Amino acid sequence: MSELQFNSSRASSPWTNNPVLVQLLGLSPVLAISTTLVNGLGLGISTALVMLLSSVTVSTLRTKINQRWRFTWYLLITASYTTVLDSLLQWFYSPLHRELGIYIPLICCNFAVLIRLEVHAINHHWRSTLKDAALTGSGFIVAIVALSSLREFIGSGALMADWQLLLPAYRAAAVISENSSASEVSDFASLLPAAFILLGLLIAGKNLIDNKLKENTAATDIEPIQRARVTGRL
Amino acid sequence: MQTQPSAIVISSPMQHSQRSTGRLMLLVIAACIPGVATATWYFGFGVLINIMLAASMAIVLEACALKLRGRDIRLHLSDNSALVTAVLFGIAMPPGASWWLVAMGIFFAIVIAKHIYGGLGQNLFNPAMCGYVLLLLSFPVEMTSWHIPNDVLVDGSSFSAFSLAGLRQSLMVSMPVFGSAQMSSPDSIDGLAMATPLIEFQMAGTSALLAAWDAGVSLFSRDSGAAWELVNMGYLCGGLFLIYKRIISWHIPCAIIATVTMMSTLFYAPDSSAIYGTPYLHLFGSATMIGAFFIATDPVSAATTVRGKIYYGIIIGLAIYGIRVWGSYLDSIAFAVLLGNFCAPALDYLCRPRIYGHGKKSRSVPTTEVEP
Amino acid sequence: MRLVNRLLGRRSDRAPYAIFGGIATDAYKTRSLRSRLMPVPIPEKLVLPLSQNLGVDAIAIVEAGDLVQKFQLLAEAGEPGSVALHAPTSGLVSSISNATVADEFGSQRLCIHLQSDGENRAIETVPEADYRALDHLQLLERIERAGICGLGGAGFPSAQKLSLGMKSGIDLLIINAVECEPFISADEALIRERGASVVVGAEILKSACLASNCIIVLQEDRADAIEALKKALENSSIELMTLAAGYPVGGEKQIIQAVTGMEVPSHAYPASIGVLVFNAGTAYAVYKAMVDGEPCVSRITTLTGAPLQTPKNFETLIGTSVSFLFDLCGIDTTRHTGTIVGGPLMGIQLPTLDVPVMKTSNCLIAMSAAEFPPDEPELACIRCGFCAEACPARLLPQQLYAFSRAHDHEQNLAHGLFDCIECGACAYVCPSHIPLVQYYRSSKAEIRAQQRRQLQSQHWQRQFQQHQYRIKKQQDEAPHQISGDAVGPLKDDEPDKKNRSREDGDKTEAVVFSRERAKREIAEAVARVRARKAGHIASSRTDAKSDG
Amino acid sequence: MTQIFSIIVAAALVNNMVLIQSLGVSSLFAYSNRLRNAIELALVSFLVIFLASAINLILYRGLLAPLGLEYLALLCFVGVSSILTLLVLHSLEKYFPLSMRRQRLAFYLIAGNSSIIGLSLLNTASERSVVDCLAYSFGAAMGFALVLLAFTALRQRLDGADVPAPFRGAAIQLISAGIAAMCFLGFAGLV
Repeated sequence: MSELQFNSSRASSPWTNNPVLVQLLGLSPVLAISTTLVNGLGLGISTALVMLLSSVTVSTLRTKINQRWRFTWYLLITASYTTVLDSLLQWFYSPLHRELGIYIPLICCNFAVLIRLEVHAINHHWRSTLKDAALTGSGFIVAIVALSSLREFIGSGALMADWQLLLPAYRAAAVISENSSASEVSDFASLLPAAFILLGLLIAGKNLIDNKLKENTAATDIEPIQRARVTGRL
Repeated sequence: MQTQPSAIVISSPMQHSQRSTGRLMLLVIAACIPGVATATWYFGFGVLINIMLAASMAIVLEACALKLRGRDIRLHLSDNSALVTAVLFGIAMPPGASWWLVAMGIFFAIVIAKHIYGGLGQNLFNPAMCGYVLLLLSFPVEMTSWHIPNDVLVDGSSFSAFSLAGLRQSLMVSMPVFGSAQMSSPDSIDGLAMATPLIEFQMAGTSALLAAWDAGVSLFSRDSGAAWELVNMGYLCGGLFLIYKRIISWHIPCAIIATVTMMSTLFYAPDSSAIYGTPYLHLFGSATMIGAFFIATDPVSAATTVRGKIYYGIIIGLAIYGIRVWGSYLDSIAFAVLLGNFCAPALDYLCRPRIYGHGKKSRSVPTTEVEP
Repeated sequence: MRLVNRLLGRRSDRAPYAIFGGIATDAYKTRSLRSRLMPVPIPEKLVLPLSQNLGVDAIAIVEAGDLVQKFQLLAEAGEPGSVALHAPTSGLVSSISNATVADEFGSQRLCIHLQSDGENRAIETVPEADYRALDHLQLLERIERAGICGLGGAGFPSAQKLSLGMKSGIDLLIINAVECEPFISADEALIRERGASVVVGAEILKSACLASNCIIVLQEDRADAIEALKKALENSSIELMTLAAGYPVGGEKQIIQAVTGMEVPSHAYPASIGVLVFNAGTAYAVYKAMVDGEPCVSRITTLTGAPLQTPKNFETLIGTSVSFLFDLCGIDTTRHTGTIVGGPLMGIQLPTLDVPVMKTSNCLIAMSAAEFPPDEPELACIRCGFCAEACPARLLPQQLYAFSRAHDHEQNLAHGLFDCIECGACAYVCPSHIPLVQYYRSSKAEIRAQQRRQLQSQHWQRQFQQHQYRIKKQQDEAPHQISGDAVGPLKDDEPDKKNRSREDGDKTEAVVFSRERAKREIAEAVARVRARKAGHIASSRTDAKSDG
Repeated sequence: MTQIFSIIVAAALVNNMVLIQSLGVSSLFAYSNRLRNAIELALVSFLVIFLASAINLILYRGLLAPLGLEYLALLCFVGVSSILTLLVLHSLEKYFPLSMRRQRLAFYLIAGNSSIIGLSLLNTASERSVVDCLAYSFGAAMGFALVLLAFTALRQRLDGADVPAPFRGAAIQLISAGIAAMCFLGFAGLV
């Protein structure tokens, strides 16, 4: 399955070919950072930005990139953008940067980005690449927003708490509230296992919707994503 | 794709042994009786109420899940596996846990940890322990407060735990629907009432409890050391019964007990802290026995090859001791068993026995040449 | 004591080795052993399948309308795997046509239909004056002529088995009288009453395969037979060994393990480790062939089961119908729910009673609802591992089951599916009543079909390649002929191969059909197809190789 | 010695790369679910993670930090990891027949493994001595490899399970990973 996904150069789309929900790529930051919606948004937007920039770069440089070393090139390109982004965030959004911590530099080896470079950017014109990266990036944002709002809601019963973090640092400092920690309903949702499980349930929900949609549109019997090999009665 | 073999031809063997899964499960439940009875004697009706609550919810949830999955409800309920899950879960829960805690745990156990995997036989993790660990992580406070009716004063008057009033009290604690218990929560936790003596040892140090420990066992004194000791004896008896009946194999419990014994002997330090206590304390002072005989041996999620079982037991034993002594969680069995479950498929794969006719040195050289 | 011996490196010869797994079953044997071995009255009609082991047909040498006498050769062995067939009684060959045979599908096979004339006239038999005077090749030839095959159940032609052993040399001949399956008592009855003949048969077999040792093996709870055999063995070099009761100690591989401690390598014959195993019934047939000069026309068959009023062992003529035998025992049809040929664990259930007894039919069981309750519904596998404990091949049936359900044949092969001997011990102990053996059989069939498809596709690919080659050759030759150029025959192979590397680099597309490119394209297509079709098998191979 | 041991245990179990810190999670799901292949991946990943984070550590402490070039750290780290992956693969290839050698995905999963960069970054940020950091890297790499193996076997078993349709594939694997992460949480405070 995985290799197939990897090789699939299916058109990217936030729903049918979502990098996180369908291809299971770039899970590390998604799982770790999705504790609150604000964090999720922050990371999602940063990742999408890096994806856009590096896709365009790779696609413009595609004739010059050595085939053999292309993966190293991808890594270097994403790492450069990530470094720049990291510094910018540190300057302008330092509270958010502190929240996201190590996961900002880790964008450089996010597979959602790298695989898109490999599958699409390396052999397409930059215009098409731009569209592709935008779609994939939005898919990434959709996934991380969905998961983080779910987790935040279950965990603290609130949404968009600490929204000030999304403001530039000097302004955020002005509005930072005292009682930023909402009452905790359950610790569990903020833990990593909950992230795994909730993401699993999200994907299951998506599959359910997909199946329903497919039933409605056509009676054709194509398996979604996964080869389903067992249809036993037990 | 048809997975059932063609049913037209009745295939050999035509004879079967008279064992059935449903009966095996019932025997497992029966083997729990001595332990549960002792626990009830010491900790009051809360234990039984937990089990009853869990069992009824488990059956309802199991039926719903089967219905949703379009299976034959009666046939699959008859394997009694949901009951076993419920009993183990109920035993693990602190007496006096609120009904919604039980419901939540059982929901996770039956629906998420079992039916989402495809029902009995397919789940990778022990359902009861999944539910329990979920609760432990989500509600650490509630999960470590035990309600013991014996010595509790309600409105200034004390009463016997086994009187009707005691029962009523226990019910009210579990299900506030029946009326609110007039106890504030600190009252419901007394000195004896923590989950395991080891927890106390870890927290309170040695002084008071070791004294109680040395005082010996009495069925009627109802002190916590003796209580846990006898409860564990009960589960040990049940476990030996299961081994005698060949329902579980000896490998897993023996490996666990041996590992725990070895570790506690190795790290035994009489003077430092009670947590480095004697092997006896580690075996009988906590939930080791029920873990070794009833929870880790859940066949579905345990390793199935002989060597795999032994490694599985060793991993669990190490984890039990490690988490109990050095970890910050109070309950080690559940985590250890889940860890064992996590390793089990790999162990099964790596510890395949040598197949007949496959060379004594090389382990299972699979052949690909098949005569047509 | 045995332990001490082992520790000291000594082994008393009579101490068997342990086998893997196994199960304990109720024996149900005494009821059919109460009466003596009985001859069967000659039925009016005999049906003789040309293949007695449901393998390769023998070649009929009589025709419809021929009058035959008892012991007369009816069909001779042809291809390997077939055995000669003789007339069990005198009479008229009414036809040679299809009839239902004793397998679980009720399939039709070519049979000789013999109408008995009731006179039982026999052709003159020539007993060997002294079988000891014959060398082993002569013995082999006579055994082959007598149409003897393994009477234990598999029906492998004995002469072929012996000659297999001849190639590798045999140290040990095992006479298998362990009837580990419940209900069957044919060998025990035979040994109890004709033990001496069995011993003589064993000696003949021993000299026929040039074995240096011979052991007769029995289950230790069969006291009567052991006693009879001890008496018969008094002046013999043949040893006696008793094995603890259990199933399946009587399986070929298991008995070898129990007697010698050695294991038959996977996918090899026992002869490859210098051991041959013959059934006691086979030894008796050999005795009759040598000493009496009678070919194999009858066998001992156990008739048992609760619906039979007088269960017993019969010396049955081959070709007698099952219903005829059941009537002889007095069958209570109201209680009769089905019929098994063979044992209850490895036998097959007959769809109809109107089938003939064959050389391999050692037991016929009339089933009753009390002894064979209807199958309980299959529940989920709880991986209890009872099956793994019972498996004599030390497989992991629970894993094989999961892989079979998932059609994961790569894993099935890696876990030794084809080492399964289908003894049914796993399914017997399964508390969830899963018909495990059935799953394995269908998986094996699937794998074989897959491999056959693969071979076939390879074949067609080759055909296609040749076809392309021919077309190309014609095309190549055509212009030459037209232009009338006096060019010699095209030397296509060598130059093309040399050009290949150049051609690879050369990006200019030649419109001319290049044979080399066609070949390459085909090869690529072939590789793709092969990879797709046999993905499972292929990767399991690599898996297998590197795992070991 | 005891300290080093406890650091290794801490890195492997208590702060497990994958199930506690959520680094390199993609490797769990993206590669083949055959244990045979995963053993190779785990082995190579182990070597690369350990070696790369060790080299990165030395590079950072010895070169970048003294020269005040900390901002180049990320670029260096990714360069080191991809070059090292190639080197390790090539040198292993000499001794073992690796089936994954020719699979791009495996190479990417190793070279682009976020646990390498993550571990390097953690090391640069930590106050530990070089030896302790090395021990930590060793433990972390080991923890990664072990979880990868166990999880692949788990996936292999899930492959045959009769999972309800919507949960098949990714969903059930994630839920399993979640439960596994739950049990790793139990190690909290172990060291």
